[in-house]
Amino acid sequence: MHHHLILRVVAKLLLPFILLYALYVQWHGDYGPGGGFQAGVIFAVGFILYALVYGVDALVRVVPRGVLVGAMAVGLLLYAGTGVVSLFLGLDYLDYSRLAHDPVHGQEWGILLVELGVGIAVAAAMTAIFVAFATREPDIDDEDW
Amino acid sequence: MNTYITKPVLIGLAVICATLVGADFLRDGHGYFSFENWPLIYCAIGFVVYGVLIILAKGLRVLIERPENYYGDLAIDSEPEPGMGPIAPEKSGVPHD
Amino acid sequence: MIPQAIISQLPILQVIVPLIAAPFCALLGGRNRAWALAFAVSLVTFAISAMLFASTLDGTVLSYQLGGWAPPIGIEYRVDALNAFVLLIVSGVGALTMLYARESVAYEIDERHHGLFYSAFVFCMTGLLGVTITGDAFNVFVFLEISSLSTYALVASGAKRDRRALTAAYNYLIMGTIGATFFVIGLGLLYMITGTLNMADLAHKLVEHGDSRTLRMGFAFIVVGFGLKLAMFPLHLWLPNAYTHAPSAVSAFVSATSTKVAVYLMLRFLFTVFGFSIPFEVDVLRTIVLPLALIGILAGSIVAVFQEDLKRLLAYSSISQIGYMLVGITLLTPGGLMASIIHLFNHAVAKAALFMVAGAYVMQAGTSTISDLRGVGRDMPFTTAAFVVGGLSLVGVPMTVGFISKWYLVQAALEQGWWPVAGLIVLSSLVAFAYVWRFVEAAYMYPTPDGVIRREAPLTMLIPMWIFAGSSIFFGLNASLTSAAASRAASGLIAASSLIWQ
Amino acid sequence: MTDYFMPSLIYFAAAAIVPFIAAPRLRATFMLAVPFAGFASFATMAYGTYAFMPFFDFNLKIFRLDGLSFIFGLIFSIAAFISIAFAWHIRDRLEQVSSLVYAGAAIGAVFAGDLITLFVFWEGTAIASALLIWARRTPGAIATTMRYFTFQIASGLLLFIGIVLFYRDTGSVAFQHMELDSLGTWLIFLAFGFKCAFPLMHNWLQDAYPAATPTGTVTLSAFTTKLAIYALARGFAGTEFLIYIGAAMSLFPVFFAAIENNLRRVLAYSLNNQLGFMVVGIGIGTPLALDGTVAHAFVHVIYKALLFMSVGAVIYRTGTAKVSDLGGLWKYMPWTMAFCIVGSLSISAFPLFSGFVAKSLILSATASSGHIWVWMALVVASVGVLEHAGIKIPYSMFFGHDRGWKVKEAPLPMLLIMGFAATLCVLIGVFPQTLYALLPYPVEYEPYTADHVITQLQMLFFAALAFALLIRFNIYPAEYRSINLDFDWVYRRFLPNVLRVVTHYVTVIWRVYARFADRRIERALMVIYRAHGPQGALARTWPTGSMVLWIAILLGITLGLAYL
Repeated sequence: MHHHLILRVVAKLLLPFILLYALYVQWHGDYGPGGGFQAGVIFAVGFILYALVYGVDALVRVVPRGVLVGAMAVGLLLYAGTGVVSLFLGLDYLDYSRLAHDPVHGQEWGILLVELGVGIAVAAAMTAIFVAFATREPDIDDEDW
Repeated sequence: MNTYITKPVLIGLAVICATLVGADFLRDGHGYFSFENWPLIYCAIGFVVYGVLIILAKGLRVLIERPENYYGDLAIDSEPEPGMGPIAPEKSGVPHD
Repeated sequence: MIPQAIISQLPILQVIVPLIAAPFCALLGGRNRAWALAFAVSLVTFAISAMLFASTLDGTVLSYQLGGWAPPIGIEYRVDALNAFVLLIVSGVGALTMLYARESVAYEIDERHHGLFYSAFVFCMTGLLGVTITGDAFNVFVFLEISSLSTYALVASGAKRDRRALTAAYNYLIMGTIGATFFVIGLGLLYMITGTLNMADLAHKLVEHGDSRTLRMGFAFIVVGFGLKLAMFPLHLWLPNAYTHAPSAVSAFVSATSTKVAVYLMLRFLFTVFGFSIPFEVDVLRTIVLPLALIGILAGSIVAVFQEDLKRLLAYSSISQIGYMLVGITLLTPGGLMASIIHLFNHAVAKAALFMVAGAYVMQAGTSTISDLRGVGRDMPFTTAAFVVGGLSLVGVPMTVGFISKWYLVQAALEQGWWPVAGLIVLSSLVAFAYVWRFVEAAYMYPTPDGVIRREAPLTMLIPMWIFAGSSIFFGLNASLTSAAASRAASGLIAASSLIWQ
Repeated sequence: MTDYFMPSLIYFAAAAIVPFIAAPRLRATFMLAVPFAGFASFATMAYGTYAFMPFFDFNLKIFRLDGLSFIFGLIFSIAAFISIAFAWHIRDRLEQVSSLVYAGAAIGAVFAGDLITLFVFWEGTAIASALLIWARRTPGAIATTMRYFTFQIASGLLLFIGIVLFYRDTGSVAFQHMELDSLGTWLIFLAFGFKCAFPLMHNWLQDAYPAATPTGTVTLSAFTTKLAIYALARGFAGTEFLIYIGAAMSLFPVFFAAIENNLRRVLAYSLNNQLGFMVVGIGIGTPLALDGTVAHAFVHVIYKALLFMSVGAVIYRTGTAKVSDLGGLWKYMPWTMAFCIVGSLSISAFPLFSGFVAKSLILSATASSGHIWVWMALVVASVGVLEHAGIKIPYSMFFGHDRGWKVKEAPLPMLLIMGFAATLCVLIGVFPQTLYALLPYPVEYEPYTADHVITQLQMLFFAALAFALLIRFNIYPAEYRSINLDFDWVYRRFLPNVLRVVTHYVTVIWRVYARFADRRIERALMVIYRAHGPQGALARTWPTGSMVLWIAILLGITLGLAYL
């Protein structure tokens, strides 16, 4: 655990900035380039960097698999659910006009929520894919393929 | 050797046939074809056709007769005859010899 | 009884009900909870599609605009007689397979993966329903990917029983992705010409645009892309392994729906979007698709005859059956189209029953190898009887649905004067009889091997199996409902295309 | 469908219920009630077409009741009753269910008002009757089932193609009178011919009837062939060609029957011969001839069932139906003998028995239409009937050589139903006008003229005299275990052998050729040969790369087409 001291320190220093950048991309998606997909990937990159330096086990301690699966599901629900809310408000699916006092604001809120959902789902999915590959036990011999 | 076509049976048949020959005169001749009205034509048909038929069949037998297992031992002819399906019959028969 | 507000939302509910339910399945985890939710959702989905079907049978076209954006810009869901019919097939098969899945999945999948499995299953259903219902060409791609990705996962989950499921899923992934990519490339080319992605709008603008090299390229890419997705003859190579090694419930569901949905897409794009406004489109169908379909019909059947594994046999038979549908399309006549559409339904019903039977064998006998299933007809009489019914339908014996579709197809081929095609169809029925008979012979004519104990499948598997088997007889006897729907759908397609009918 | 309940549905419903009735007696009783219910369902209906069902673009006429279909419905109901009653002791559910389905399908076919309905029931009889043979479950019976089934399915297939072509030619699928003027009608004709056992298509009959269980044979004998007779009478009445087919059919089986060792096969040949009479009647096609055909079918079903039942009872007691094993049973089975003789007298057309009043209709129709040679053939065939069915059957079982059997009389239920059939035979013979009243066309015919009775008796008794003399002088064919070749030799022996020889020589030639030919050609051919096998190229799991290659090739071809 004492190798690569510089790497470990630098990685720890970088992590908050990566996550912060991800959040920037996330929330500025409707003004500048970016949005949920990109933000999610950047967010996941932070976790992956952590795992690369500190080992997958450490990552799994931080975000257990159950949490990842849950986050994926919640993200998707947030995305789809926002549309459903507008159904209950008497509009068509994905029509967010009534989420706030006036339609323009409503649309904005809707998009923000949807993007948040996408961000969470993508971040969780990316991390989950990485974890799945990195922790896979080599349970198949070469001959079996 | 044949126990059933005995002399009395033959004589009985002959008597019936003779009666029918006699009855030939009662016919009123209403056939569709002229030869139907020839005397005793039906007697002749019965007798001759029967004989010829049997002789031809015997001839045919020379050509086409084969042993029972000709089509193999799993063909229907070489199998024992059925009882009554899968339910065993009340076997009361005695095989010959 | 049902508020008008909900009725008007039916098209979107058809897709979002399973879409919302899928993540909940993953969250619920444990076996029965996830299954119960999935089953409940599939029933609701079925009810929705039944309502849609009922309200479009008279020729009404329902249109739903997502987010309140008008069609050429926004996404439009458009339900007409054709896709309502396909929706009904997908959701019906989905609901029954879900019932079937409970025991079968409990046997074939690890308990801890059940949540994810059902989640993927419901996602797959979402994707297929979405592909079918949408009227937006790019939305088709999105849902196509949703259904394909979840299918890859579902196929791979067969790895507990057979490791080869992983390679099968991988191959399927590569091929499926190429197919979808081809579709997107084709779509991109069309977008270049027209600047729109709405199908109705595309159709309109393509006619205005007339012939061009870009259009031809787009057409070629889209046809080959769908050819992959629906397992057209030389592009079918992913199918046998995927169907063989997938878990049984997945085999049943996917075989009955996913290629059917691809056929539907093919129909939709050929007739509604392209509409045969240029002769090249007809040429491609007649000179490339038709011969391949014919080869596929025969080769698929012949290969099936030699298979050792029941699921594999069924998979190859699917390839041949898909050939029938393609032949029906290439006839380009109302009769041929109708034959294709009705076969879509008929084959889904019969194949679902057959794969369910194979799954029941996998569960109760531990194998789907034909030689290991000798004498199974006595041990599992109801299951095997369902196989016989489904098999007869594949052969096309009268009083089964298979007969109905073959009848229409042969009639349509004769109408065009395509005698050899009609002859080939009849001939392939004989080959189909050979492969069905192979299994029936093994199941009934041989004694059970010593020491093998097999019990009849549980009721939750028998019921869906027999619903399919029963409906393949019912609709074989009384084809008025299916043929009415199919002919309505066919005439809708023809009205949309610009072919001039003799 | 709403206004009418089809009789065949009653049979099918009963067939669905029967397997679930556990108590054997109850099951048998239930089955016995089915023919009555079936008959009652149409007995009082007015003639007409009922039970329409939309199917594709056709409006199917499932149920058509007219003079012709009514009497065939009646015959089949009686036959169903007789065969079910004779199978009273049977406990095999497969046999019971298939006999019900068989009877139901046959009745359904008779009432079919259009060709599609006919086809469906036609196939129904094929499947159910094959199961009936299969129910014996010996390897030989199963092999026979396969051959039988092939014939029946071939008939169905021909019918199907025929219907398709016919529909294309005429735009109608109504089952009416047809002319042999197109490929479609010819195929339909051939399909009927298969089931009717036309010469060279007849061997399934002789193959199958000795193979079923004794009770199964009684059922088999009634329906399939008579259904074909009905179909021919409905579709091809007055087709000249049929007259000659019928004459040949009535003539050739008598030679085979005379030397056949298996009594059930003798009866099968006899059935063939009787069908010949009916086919002649259809070919002549005058009202009198058609009436004769129908009447003959009617009485034939009863006396042929009676003969099969008596043979069945003998098998039941002795376990064999071979002439070479039987004889002298009259002491032990007197009632069976009596009923058998009634059947024999009926089939040989003795006055006062049912055959006399029916066959003479056909004969006089033939004579009055001027077909002298056909008429003579039928007369010769009549003598043949007397030979094999009138004399050989009862004589060889109950008299002949005494083989030392000591058996019990047949069980009471069997005797009762045989007695019933025998009574019918006599009643019809004595009161022919009752039968004539049922016929589809009004008939003015009196069988009992002095001329007719005398000539018939002369012919029969002189033939009997000839028989007695032949026995006496040991010219009558001796009985021993053997079989006789028939046309089935062609497909059971000759063609397989030819195939074997051809395969052999092809292999030899191929080997020789391969030695000289380029090896690459050989390899290429092997590739084609193997392509479809389990390890064949088309069945293998392909590496992803080559799959992608295919995609590229296909796309390339498609795009190439774009530049043409």
